[in-house]
Amino acid sequence: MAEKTYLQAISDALRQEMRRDQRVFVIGEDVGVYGGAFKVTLGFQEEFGPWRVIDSPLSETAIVAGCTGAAIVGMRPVAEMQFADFVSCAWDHLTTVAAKQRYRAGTPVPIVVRLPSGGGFSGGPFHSQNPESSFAHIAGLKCVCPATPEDAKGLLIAAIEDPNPVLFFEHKHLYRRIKGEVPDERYTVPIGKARTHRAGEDVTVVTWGAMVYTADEAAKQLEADDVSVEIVDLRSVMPWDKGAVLESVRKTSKVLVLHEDTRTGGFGAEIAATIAEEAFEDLDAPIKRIAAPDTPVPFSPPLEKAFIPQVDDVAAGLRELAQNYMNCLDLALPSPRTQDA
Amino acid sequence: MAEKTYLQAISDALRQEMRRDQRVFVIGEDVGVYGGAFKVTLGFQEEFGPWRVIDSPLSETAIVAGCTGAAIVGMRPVAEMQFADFVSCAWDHLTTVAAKQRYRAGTPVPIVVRLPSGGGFSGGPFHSQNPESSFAHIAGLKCVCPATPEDAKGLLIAAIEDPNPVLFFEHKHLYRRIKGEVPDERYTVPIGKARTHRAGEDVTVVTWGAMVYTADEAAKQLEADDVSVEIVDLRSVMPWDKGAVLESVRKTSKVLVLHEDTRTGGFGAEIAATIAEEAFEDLDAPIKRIAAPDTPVPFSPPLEKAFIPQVDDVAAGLRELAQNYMNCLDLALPSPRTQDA
Amino acid sequence: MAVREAEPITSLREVKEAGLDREDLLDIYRHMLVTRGIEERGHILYKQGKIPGSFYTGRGNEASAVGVATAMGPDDWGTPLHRDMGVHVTRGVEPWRIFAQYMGRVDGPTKGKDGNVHMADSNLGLIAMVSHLPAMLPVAVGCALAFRIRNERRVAVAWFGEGAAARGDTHEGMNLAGVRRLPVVFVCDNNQWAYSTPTYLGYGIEHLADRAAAYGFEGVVVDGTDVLAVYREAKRAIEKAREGGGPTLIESLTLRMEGHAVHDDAFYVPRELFEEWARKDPIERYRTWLRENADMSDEEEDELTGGVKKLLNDAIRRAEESPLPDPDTLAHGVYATPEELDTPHHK
Amino acid sequence: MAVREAEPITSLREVKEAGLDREDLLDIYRHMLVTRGIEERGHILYKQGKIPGSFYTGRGNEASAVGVATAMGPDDWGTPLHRDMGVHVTRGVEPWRIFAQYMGRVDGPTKGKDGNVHMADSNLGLIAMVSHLPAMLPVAVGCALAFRIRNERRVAVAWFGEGAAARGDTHEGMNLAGVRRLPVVFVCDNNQWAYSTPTYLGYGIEHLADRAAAYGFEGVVVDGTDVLAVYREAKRAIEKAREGGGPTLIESLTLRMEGHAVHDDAFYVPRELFEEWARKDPIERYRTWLRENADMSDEEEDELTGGVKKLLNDAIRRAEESPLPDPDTLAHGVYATPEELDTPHHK
Ligand SMILES: Cc1ncc(C[n+]2csc(CCOP(=O)(O)OP(=O)(O)O)c2C)c(N)n1
Ligand SMILES: Cc1ncc(C[n+]2csc(CCOP(=O)(O)OP(=O)(O)O)c2C)c(N)n1
Ligand SMILES: [Mg+2]
Ligand SMILES: [Mg+2]
Repeated sequence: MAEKTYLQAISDALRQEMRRDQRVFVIGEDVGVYGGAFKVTLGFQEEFGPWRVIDSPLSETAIVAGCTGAAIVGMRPVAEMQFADFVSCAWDHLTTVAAKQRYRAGTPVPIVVRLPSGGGFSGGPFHSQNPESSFAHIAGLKCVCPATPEDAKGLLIAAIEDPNPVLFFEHKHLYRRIKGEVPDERYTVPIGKARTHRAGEDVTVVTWGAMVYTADEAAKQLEADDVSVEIVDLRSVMPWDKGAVLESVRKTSKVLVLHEDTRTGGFGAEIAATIAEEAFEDLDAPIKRIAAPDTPVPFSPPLEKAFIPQVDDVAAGLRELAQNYMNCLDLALPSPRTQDA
Repeated sequence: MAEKTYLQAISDALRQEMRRDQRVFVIGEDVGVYGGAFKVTLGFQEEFGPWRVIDSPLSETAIVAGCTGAAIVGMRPVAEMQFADFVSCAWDHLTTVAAKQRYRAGTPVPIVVRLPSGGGFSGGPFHSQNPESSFAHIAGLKCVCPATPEDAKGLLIAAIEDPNPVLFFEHKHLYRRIKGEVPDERYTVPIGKARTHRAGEDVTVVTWGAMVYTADEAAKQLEADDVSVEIVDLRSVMPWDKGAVLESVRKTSKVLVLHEDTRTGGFGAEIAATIAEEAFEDLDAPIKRIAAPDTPVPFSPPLEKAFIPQVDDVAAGLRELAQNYMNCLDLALPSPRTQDA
Repeated sequence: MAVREAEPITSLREVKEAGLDREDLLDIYRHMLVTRGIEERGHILYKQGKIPGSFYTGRGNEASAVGVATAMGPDDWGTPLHRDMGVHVTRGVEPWRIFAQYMGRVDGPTKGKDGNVHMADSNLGLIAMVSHLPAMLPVAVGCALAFRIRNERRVAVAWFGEGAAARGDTHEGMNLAGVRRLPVVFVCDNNQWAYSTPTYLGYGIEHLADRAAAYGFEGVVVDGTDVLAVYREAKRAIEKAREGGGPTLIESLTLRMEGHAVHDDAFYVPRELFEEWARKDPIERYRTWLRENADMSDEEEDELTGGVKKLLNDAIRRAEESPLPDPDTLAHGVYATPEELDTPHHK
Repeated sequence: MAVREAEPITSLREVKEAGLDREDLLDIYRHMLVTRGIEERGHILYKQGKIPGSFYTGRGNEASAVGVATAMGPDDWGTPLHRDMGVHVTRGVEPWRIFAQYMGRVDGPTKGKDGNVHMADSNLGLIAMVSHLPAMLPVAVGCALAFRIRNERRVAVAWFGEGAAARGDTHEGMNLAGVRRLPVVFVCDNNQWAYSTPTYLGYGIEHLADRAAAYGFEGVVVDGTDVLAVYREAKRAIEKAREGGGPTLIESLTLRMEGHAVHDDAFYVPRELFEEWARKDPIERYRTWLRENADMSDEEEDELTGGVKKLLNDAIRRAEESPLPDPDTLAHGVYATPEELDTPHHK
């Protein structure tokens, strides 16, 4: 057990798997001598050689489709997109071939695509995106979004083990900022199981990735108002842990769904819609969503700050929900529903 | 005014615009001599010549990106994807360049991409998809999904006029099956305005495209049960007419969101989530979604039939909602909410 | 660099040099007959309403598909496309399963999940195509990459149409294969049309094989109606790749002898062209060659064609007995389970 | 087909033949100085923490960018990339707006919505790049398509890096341009590295210009440190395209003289290579040429460099006065309004 950054946890996990399993190789732009744009594979090529740490041409389709081919003949490829944004160039392959090959043809495609994602550094419209919602809609893909170093390791190993195409969203803003204890031994964290980041009684926040920390800060603010916030870190959005979310919602009766990706059609909509369908009777307030507005990610700092959900935005949202709850109590008899009916 | 098929309405509208406006041209695979896979541009090349009706190589990125370039220097291009499914090959261009150019660089991109979409013919996983949900999540794009011949014409002309990239989803199952009166003169139908396909009092169905007709059949079944169903045909999912949906929901207090695309992360989730947030107090029952299950579109008829929402599925969903409504009335005092609180 | 244009094969001696004995020669003929037979029968079944969706054939491409597949080794992999039924037949897919596939029955390789030639048996080293062309080409390159990583003497074969050559996937796959000198052979089924689009609207050069030079490997044009010449060129290219010599691009020239699919009467193809290429029918051409060069006798031929006929009749019968899939299985198999990877390829 | 390798330009006579008078020659020099000056100053501003995000320069590429842009006509369009600041400068973007862009201010061409070289003034016939390489190449082909449809004598210029040449977009754009013989010139900024990736890991051939043959047009390799040779080749290609002669692919050879971006020290590039190419510095080279061939005097040079210095000082001052965008404008402008199309290009 040692304290590691989120980045180090990913790097070490990958190295461990490559040592353990000859079938695992990495391919991507500048992953060799350079160690990748974020240095996740630094030193890998020296250890594993140029045929297991492959500097590819600037060619996202060839990278990911190449992984699919290699996987089908028995390898366990791990592709790196230099930034998550560039996976748009492999969209067709992922959604057309990789996602559907098992269903159509019975051919498993065990590939992992690593995606450094997220904003907060004035990376602008093409180095800041969180494209997990787009992929989560495509049946056959899995989308993993760890928030802690421990999960990053355990989920990456689970992703490599998984017999399906897994998109592994690594939030760049966590890379060096977030540290935590990471077990040395090999372990997996099951894909599709949420984690209670913070237990609470009054309001549930459902979120993932870097927003877990934003929610946590906001929850601390709410302590002052005597509102106890539960944070459910989904850890993967496809599959997502519906059971854990519904359980928390049943407890708190109020829920805020939070993500960094843009709002309309973002995966938060799926979560909110599911709650509205399956836990409707348990709700004491409207389901609130906080997400980025429907724009590209702007470059200039004041715009980017306004774009990415901030602690204050989340705290305000939580207060509103808590408030609404109070109003609800007042109206309990007769209920607003019966008035309409 | 004449009765026309949905297909004829699209074809005539496009021809009308090309006669009227020299800037409009069409490009796509086999759109020339062959008139396109569905014969929408039959006879166009004879009339407008090979430089306004351009048979392109098999090259979706070049087609759509080419349209963007041409649009920026003053044309009004209309691209045809041979099947909507193939637009995945232009995903990067549409989401990276076309969608963001106005916001980033102030450059409008007035292009239209025509997308013959939808299933029901054993087209299998790659000739049956409804990819509107994926694009509706991308800020900067518009997604239009007409259900009637009249709307098909008016919305296509509106799309060509629109200064933004518009994806025009033409449902193949409507092409020759659906007929209706279509005005001869030029007119537009505003993008973003829903249409009440059927007025009702008890339950709202929000849907678009071919599912409008499925909902309509189901609504007829429900007449027997004395349940009156309102059908809101969105006509476009981006922008979508939130006002019209909320208004109908406020009236009926029960809503079913229906679409042919797969369920998880489909655009129905956005609609349901919005209702859950903004009309929560008006609801008398959980928000129900009916959509295709999370699988690729299967080929074999019994599977495809089970995949695409059928009239009976929708009718059952409506009955359940109506039923739930009855239960709700029983429980009105004390309400389930206050029990939890 | 001008591409090499392959000579026809004229004598039995040349064939022997290329590694085929008489048994092989008859097998090739049988595979071509079965290939055409499957598609002709399929067409009839389609017209009888027994095949849902659309229907495609590779008429005119039998020599090319069978020739290349014959040159592949048992451990090689390939990604055949919609004109390459001959590849499936040659690698040993049982015809009844193909009819079951056509008809959307559970015994088709995709169990009714997908239709027509969108299928493959991965136990035979084939990967099922998707519609999107040529999305499987860089996948084949990925197979070759794995072979190279593991230093195996195996080769991948990637088919693509001359129309699909315009797509970015072709380029990305070939570029990666070229820069890494991967053991892959690219086979361009150049049948002169891409749906209704003639080659001169698809690309601005004469021979697509010339593109090989843009990636640093060899290109060759072969007459796709000459099964033995196709075999020889494929064999050369495959063995070269196996020996570490890198990729080859083989352009196999044919004419698509029918419409793009069953609904298309190909009005846009000049009739004379069909007549001209009908005279070069690959099966007829090979039959003549076999009679003239390999002493194929009347009895042998009757036995062979009779056998094919029986095979197909039995196959259709058996396929029709295969049930349609149970709607309750609709959502099965979207995701693979760990046990599925316990196959020979995943060790 | 071997590509043509362009000769250097050595005499004033040759230059005159190529259509440049002495005024033009000094303008070229000024544009190169301004280009480098903007990037050097930008680098300092970056280190001062005044520029958010990352920072890229095109050091070593000034001749190539300015040379090509000088050859373009006023009504031509182009899609310059991240090493092509010289194109913006030559087409007339005011430097203060570029600094405002770098610093995310409202007066930058993207008003703070995007950063660094992701900008363009469409009134000057330029289209803003996206990060995704080379996504703008087929967009330039689309401009050329429009010119061809309207029978205008206008040309589009598409830049791309040798690394980005591996992407499918390059191929699809060039193929469409080739088959339709569109008036477009492709300029490959071959600076020998794509981030840390050397050319031999990017593609398997010697000259990327050879790819032109795969699409049916001409390729030429030019020394990208020789601004006049670049100009001459670009002029030839552009005028050829204008006359209906179809596309040309110009490969302009340089070395990326700094890291990929400011955070990268380019440890992976051999030091000797930097030294070798530093001796061929395009600005120094052209300065010497001007003094030897065009009688550039000390006074002239001082005036010119002094003017550039003042221009840049003023520009930075003015840019720093430009406000940061108001967060309330965040959601403005995602969609265009109909009035925006009432521009000269949309008639
Ligand atoms: C990416 C993509 N776009 C469009 C299509 C529709 N389509 C199916 S086959 C075909 C023509 C293919 O031509 P070619 O590659 O020459 O193969 P052929 O059918 O002639 O064998 C087209 C356009 C497709 N399958 N994939
Ligand atoms: C599609 C895509 N993938 C990855 C990147 C990340 N990236 C930015 S620049 C670069 C190298 C580009 O090399 P080249 O095309 O030679 O241009 P250069 O930077 O050398 O001028 C890479 C990999 C990108 N911009 N676009
Ligand atoms: Mg073809
Ligand atoms: Mg470069």
